[in-house]
Amino acid sequence: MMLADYLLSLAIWLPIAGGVAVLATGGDDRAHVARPLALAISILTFFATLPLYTGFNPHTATMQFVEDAPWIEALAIRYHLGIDGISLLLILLTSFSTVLVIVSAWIVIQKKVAQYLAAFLIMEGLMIGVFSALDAILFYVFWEAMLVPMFIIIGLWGGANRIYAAIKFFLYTFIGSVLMLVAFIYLYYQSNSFEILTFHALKLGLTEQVLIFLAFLAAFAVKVPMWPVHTWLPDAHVEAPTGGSVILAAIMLKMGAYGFLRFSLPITPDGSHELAWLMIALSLVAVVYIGLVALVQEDMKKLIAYSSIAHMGFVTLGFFIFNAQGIEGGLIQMISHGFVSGALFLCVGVLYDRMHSRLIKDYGGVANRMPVFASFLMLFAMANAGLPGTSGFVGEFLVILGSFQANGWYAFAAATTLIFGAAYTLWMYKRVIFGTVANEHVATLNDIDAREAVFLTALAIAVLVMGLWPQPFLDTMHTSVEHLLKQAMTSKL
Amino acid sequence: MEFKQLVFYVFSAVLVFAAGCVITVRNPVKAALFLVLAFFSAAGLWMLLQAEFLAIALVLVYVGAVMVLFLFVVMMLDINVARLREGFGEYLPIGGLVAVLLVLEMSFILASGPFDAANMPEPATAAAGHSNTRELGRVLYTTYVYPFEIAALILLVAIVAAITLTLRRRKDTKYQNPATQMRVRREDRVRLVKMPAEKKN
Amino acid sequence: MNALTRWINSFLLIELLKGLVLTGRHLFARKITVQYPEERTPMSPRFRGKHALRRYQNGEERCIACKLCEAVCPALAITIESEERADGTRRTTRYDIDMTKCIFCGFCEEACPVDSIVETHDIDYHGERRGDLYYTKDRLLATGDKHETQIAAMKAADAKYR
Amino acid sequence: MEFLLNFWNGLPEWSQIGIVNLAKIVAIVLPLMLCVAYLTYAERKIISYMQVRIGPNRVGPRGWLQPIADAVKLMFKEIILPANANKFLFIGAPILAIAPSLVAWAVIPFTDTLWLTNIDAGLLFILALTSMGVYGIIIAGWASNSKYAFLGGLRSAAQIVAYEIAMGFALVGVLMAAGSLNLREIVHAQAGGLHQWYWLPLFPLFLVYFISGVAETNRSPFDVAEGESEIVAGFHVEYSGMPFAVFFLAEYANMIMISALTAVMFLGGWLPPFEVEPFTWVPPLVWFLLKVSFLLFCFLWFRATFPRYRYDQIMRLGWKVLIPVTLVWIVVIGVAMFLTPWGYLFH
Amino acid sequence: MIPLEYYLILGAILFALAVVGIFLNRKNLVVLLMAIELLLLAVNLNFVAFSHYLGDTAGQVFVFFILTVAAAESAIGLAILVVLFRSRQTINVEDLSSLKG
Amino acid sequence: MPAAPEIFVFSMACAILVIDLFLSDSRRVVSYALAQLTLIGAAVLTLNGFATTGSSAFEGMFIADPLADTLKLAIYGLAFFAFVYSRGYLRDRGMYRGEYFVLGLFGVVGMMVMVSAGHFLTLYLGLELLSLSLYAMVAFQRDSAQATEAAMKYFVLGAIASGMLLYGLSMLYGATGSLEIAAVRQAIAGLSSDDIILIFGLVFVIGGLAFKLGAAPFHMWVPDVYHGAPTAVTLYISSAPKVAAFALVMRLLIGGLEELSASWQPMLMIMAVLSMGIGNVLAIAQDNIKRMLAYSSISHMGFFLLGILSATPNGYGSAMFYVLVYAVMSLGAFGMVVLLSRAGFEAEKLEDFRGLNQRHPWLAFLMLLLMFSMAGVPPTAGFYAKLLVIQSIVRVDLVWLAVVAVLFAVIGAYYYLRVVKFMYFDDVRETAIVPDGARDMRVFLSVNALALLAVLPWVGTIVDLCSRAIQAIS
Repeated sequence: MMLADYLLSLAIWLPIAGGVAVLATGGDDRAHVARPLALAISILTFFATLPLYTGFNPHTATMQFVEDAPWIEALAIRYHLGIDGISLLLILLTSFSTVLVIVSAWIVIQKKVAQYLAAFLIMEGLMIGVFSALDAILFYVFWEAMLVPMFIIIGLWGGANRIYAAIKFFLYTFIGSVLMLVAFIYLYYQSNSFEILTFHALKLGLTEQVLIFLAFLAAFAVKVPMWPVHTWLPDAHVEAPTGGSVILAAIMLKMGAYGFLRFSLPITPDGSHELAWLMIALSLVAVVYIGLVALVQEDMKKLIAYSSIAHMGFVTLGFFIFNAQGIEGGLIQMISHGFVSGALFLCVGVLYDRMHSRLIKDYGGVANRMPVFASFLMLFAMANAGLPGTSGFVGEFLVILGSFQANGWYAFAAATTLIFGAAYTLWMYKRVIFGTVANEHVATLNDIDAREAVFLTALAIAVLVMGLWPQPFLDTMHTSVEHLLKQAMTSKL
Repeated sequence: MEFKQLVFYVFSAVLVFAAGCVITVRNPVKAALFLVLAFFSAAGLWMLLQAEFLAIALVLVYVGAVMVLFLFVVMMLDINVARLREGFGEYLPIGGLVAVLLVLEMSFILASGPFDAANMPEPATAAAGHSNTRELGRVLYTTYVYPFEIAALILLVAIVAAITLTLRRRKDTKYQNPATQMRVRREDRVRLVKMPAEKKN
Repeated sequence: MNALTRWINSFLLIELLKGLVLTGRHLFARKITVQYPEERTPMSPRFRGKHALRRYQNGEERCIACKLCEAVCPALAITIESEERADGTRRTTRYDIDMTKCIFCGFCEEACPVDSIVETHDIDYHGERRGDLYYTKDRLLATGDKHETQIAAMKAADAKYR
Repeated sequence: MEFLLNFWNGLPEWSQIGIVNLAKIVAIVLPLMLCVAYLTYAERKIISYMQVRIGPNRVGPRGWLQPIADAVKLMFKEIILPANANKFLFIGAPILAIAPSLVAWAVIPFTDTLWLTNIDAGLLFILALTSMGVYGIIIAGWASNSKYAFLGGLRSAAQIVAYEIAMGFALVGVLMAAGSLNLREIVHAQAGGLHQWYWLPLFPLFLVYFISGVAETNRSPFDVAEGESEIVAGFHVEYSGMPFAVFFLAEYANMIMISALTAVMFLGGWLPPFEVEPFTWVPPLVWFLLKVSFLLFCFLWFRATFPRYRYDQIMRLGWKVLIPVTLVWIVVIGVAMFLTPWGYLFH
Repeated sequence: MIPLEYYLILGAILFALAVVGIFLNRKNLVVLLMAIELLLLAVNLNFVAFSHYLGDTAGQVFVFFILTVAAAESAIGLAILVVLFRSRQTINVEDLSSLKG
Repeated sequence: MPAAPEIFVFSMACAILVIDLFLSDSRRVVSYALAQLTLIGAAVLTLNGFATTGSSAFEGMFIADPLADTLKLAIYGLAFFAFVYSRGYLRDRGMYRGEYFVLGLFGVVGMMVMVSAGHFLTLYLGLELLSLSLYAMVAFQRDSAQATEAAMKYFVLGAIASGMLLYGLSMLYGATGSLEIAAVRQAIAGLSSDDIILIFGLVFVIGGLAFKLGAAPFHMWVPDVYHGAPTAVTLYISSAPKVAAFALVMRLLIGGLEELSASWQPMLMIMAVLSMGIGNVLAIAQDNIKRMLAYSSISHMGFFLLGILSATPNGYGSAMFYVLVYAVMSLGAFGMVVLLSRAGFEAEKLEDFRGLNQRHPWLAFLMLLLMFSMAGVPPTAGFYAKLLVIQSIVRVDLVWLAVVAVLFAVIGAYYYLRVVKFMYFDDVRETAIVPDGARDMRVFLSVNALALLAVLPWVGTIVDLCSRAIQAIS
């Protein structure tokens, strides 16, 4: 019995147990205990996930680090975990982001500290669970359970309109996922199993596939989010505290996309093809229309939120053009977006902590007061716009490449995002950072401190590494993506 | 017409009439009395069905106990009769209609054949020595002993419930306790004091 | 022990039985009923029955309207009015006793200086209308006349105790 | 004669049944009414004797016509309907009061051969009917629209309901001992002489039954329903003339019925006390009547002896003494029946 | 000969009357309780009739128990009624409206 | 010995009734302790004689099978918790009398009888024993106009329901000639399944059952009773009796009338959809948490019926699991209401939960768990319950019903979220009082709520238990 056999469980349950421990430290008078404890746990978890990468065999598409135990035998539900190249990266992203979030919350959050930190730790465990579950119900449990801490995070530490945002967030995602549940149950009756891998191999008729695909779509589209069910996201992002936004943008959105890869494509390949036009159309709408919407945002967070939607449109577009570049590009885009949008939200958080405003017009000339910060933000803005050399470029490029193979018009439409992305990101950057000092509040700004420097640096390194040397990432996922593509292209009829 | 049929029709008519009066009559005391009448006619019908024991038990339990309780409550609660039935008439036609429809529907189903004289003939009158009471008593204490005990339990619950709900000891009222009063002896109440006629210094 | 015996006694209904025995014995006792109209119980000379006004032997009424009886009557049953007669004597013009008020205390009789108002032994009287029990002077005098012998005997019998 | 017979045979069956039964009923009710009348006379006589008086002796020889005189007087008195009384119920109440006490006679066996009906559940029938006596009283009290009558009615209703339970339990004892609900069979089960009558083995039940009977009929010392000193005359305070007379009749008819039942159930009905020569010469009906008379005498004796109970004392006696006593004794009988082969006491 | 149907229809009439009585009666709770007794009477009539025609005592036994339970039930019902009257001074069905939402 | 636990509970209840007479108010805890000991003792007895196969006693009146014993154990547990929760509440309101526990125990006996019933008669008697105890308990706070009104409504509607049920049973008796459930089942198998009299009786039976379950359209009493009754009683009513109601359905509908499933399935379907719809939609409009939970109970009964109407053993097992989970959740939720109430203050408005997280984060967390479990959010037990019933109807190809059910579940989530919102996102209001004391209750409440989460690894075991219990009957 090796610890290595239980790495995934460890990665899931360590933060959850740690979260409970943090919760148990009690009120805000004990915050000085809660913070280091939470940090320690998050770092431990991060280290616990590292062996997943080092021990991962990138040359096989089978699941690795598998754990399998009976759970609810009456329904053949199992405690079945395992990862492939796709989920591995997302897990790493999760454990990495959580550390940053906890660091970012160090002094910003002064109210109900333990609950805040615990919520994120529990979230972390659940998210890792989502990415590693190989049993549909287990997946669903983690998937839905995540709503609870997120709901609390938005509702408790959010902004003025937080309650509306929290409930909207919850109900949107909940509605979507229950339909997915029905689909799972239906699949269960076709296969007498809740194993995702069994689902993959299951023969299904076209109508069934289409219906199941739609049910999945309801869940994943909300989560991604795709136009037109994206409306919860700007609200949630704007109202959520910085850490919440980071996690939402960096990871939760990815879960929807992950769902497409894990469920929609392999389980209902024919349904996916049948409805690919819809998916592509929706993705392009997200890319173009939302890009335009982002242009007119007054609120930095909202702007980043809309940009997230647009970027995720890229991801889904990549998935539904059915070629390796597209999918890999989408995946890279996901990871990259995890870093970039997380970083941007953190930057906004940095400003917000000082100014308590997120409106672009309240800023101006920040570079004068915060030169270091300005350079970090510059890097992230570039990455968001997809400038070569940053992580953003790799993914977008691959997707455009892939879509070009499928249809030139797709590529053309997708490429507009490069323009729009550059436009709104840089315009925002210009208005916030450059120019003369806009008002006396800005004049009193201090540059980032060591703590902020730590997490911004970490992200900056990640963005650059990914942008300059994406090969390790691509290597890790390549076999899995190939396998996935094979599944997606094999008709089940 | 056979004697039994005559009895059946008479009792049925009275039963329906009384039941109708129970729900329409203005005065609750009268309603209770009509209900008593209904029970009596039902008891008569049960006699026809050779359920003597139940017929008498119906009278005993309902007429003798339950309805007395009802009357008691009706009388104790000082109810304004006039107010009780105002606006009653307006619902009466629709209620009557519903009743008629309900009866027609139910009768239609019940009279659809499975229970007509051909399918279910009336069994022969019981032999002379047969006692309905004895028969019931026998099964009650053998086959049905378990339900019998539960029924006893139900009655106990009813007693406990009724007493807890309605018995209230007022704090400011003085109570006499007949038991202690009767235990009193002369020594408790009368004290013979011997004292000298005049005080000596 | 005491409590136990008491308990036993009460359950054996001892006290009730004692009561029953008592009444049972009386069932067979000699009855003491007096068959009233036919039989009468003896009366004390001081018995106070229906009122009467007496006369002297010469037929003159005794009452001199001194109003002592009226004054003493606790029930205010007596009403007297008087005036001087032609012969200068004072006599009552009205002497009423409301028998519905009278309590038969006998004070009037005691108070009378001339033994005029007395209470006879007559108890067999009644009235069928309300007015029948309002005794006027005439009726009182008539009663006195009717029972004079009895009154005299009574007075005589009682005289030695006065 | 012939004509009458033909006429009779010409009648339909159901009317024949009806007429025969009607005749039987009349044959029972008429003498009963007479008995009631003379019971009132007996009551006055006996109580006066116990009070060392003579009692009524003016109407007729030794006062024998007194009940008739009373009856005539009541019949010709005016019937007064109180204002706002519920007329229908006001008049109906006395009838409701007397009906059960008359109907109950249907199942009472006077002798082994003399009875109106012989139903298996006779004991239950009796219980059912006695429990209905309360209706007359409670309705009279309510319909009079008078608070005294109302209070009296409620009082006596509560009292009757309470004592009925003890009564029922006492009858359960009889039922257990006799193994039948049929009154004739109950009497048969007591055959064998004085010591076999149920008053002896079921002595506590006998007492309880009789005491409850006294209470059920609202007789002294349980006559708080009439309680002259507190509530004037109770439920029938507003009654006069014939309706009052009917209440009166009902009370006395009830007394007779309770006595008859006690005689049947505890004193061996028509059986002679010793089943040897001189006693068996006496006709059974006479024995029955003797026993009933004795019990009736007890009713009167009680009235002459005991002062009236206070209301709470009555309720206490019923609930806290009589019912537990019956329960205990039923258990005792049950145990005895279970452990011993009935033996001497019970065959 | 009276066919079983007749008894059943009689039961149905009683049942219907009771149901209508319950819904018609908006004023007096006591009458409502009485209608419930009628309802049970209808049921009992059915059981007794079936029991007789089926030649099976079980139905009668059931009736026996229904009677018992109904007696207990009305005792509790009336107790609640009394308690209710004490606290509200009314037994008008329409006045029972403090619980709404 | 058959029925030993029943006899034990009954005897102890009588004993407590007598002992309580001699206790002064300050020593009332003895009655409470005895009641709890009774439940524990009964549990021991039941475990001791746990039936592994079905057998009957008392001429088929009493059935001992795994279903009965399992449900009995659940009933003991629920009643135990209900008693723990109610003690402080009763004491604060002058209702701390032995009769409460005695009636509670009698109710338990009633449920046990129902659960073990093998004959319409015992079923009915058990039902009435339970109902009568409940009527009395609702009216227990006798000087409260609300409580007595609730009791009256409960009583009247309950009595009508019994009447309907009985009318239906009489028809079944007429059609089959028997009252014993097993015999009825056989007789029905011999008749044609569209026998008009059977269907006629069935309609009434279903109506009566729906009343007792509190399923729409016969749900009218539920909100009023839950709202009006003292909370201590509400929590009792809403927990163990639901388990008993499940047994009622199992014994009557499944045990006796399963052959008619083609007829009752559509009826239950309508009831289920209506219940979920009415329950969830009307719950949104409530500002009283007791009322809200009442409507939620209606909707939960709708979900519960989903399991039944699938007419498969799998569905029955799911329904059993659902009802057990529901009982635990409802117990906890009302327990929270009780815990937050003080003498003279009922924490029954949603407003009263405002800012609970600031005042008492732990309690808020427990309530959060309970609410999310009721909403069916994983990983709480409520989710598995919903999952099971939904899978059971999908299995019989009623996917549309499953979709309807999950949509209503989402609507339902809204009002549960509202509670969480009040607790976590809103500020404390001054009137709200920080709870103190009642340590035992807090511990038990924590156990209760955490069980919904801690059950996670053993869900499979419990589901197995349920399906094994069901096997005996079908």
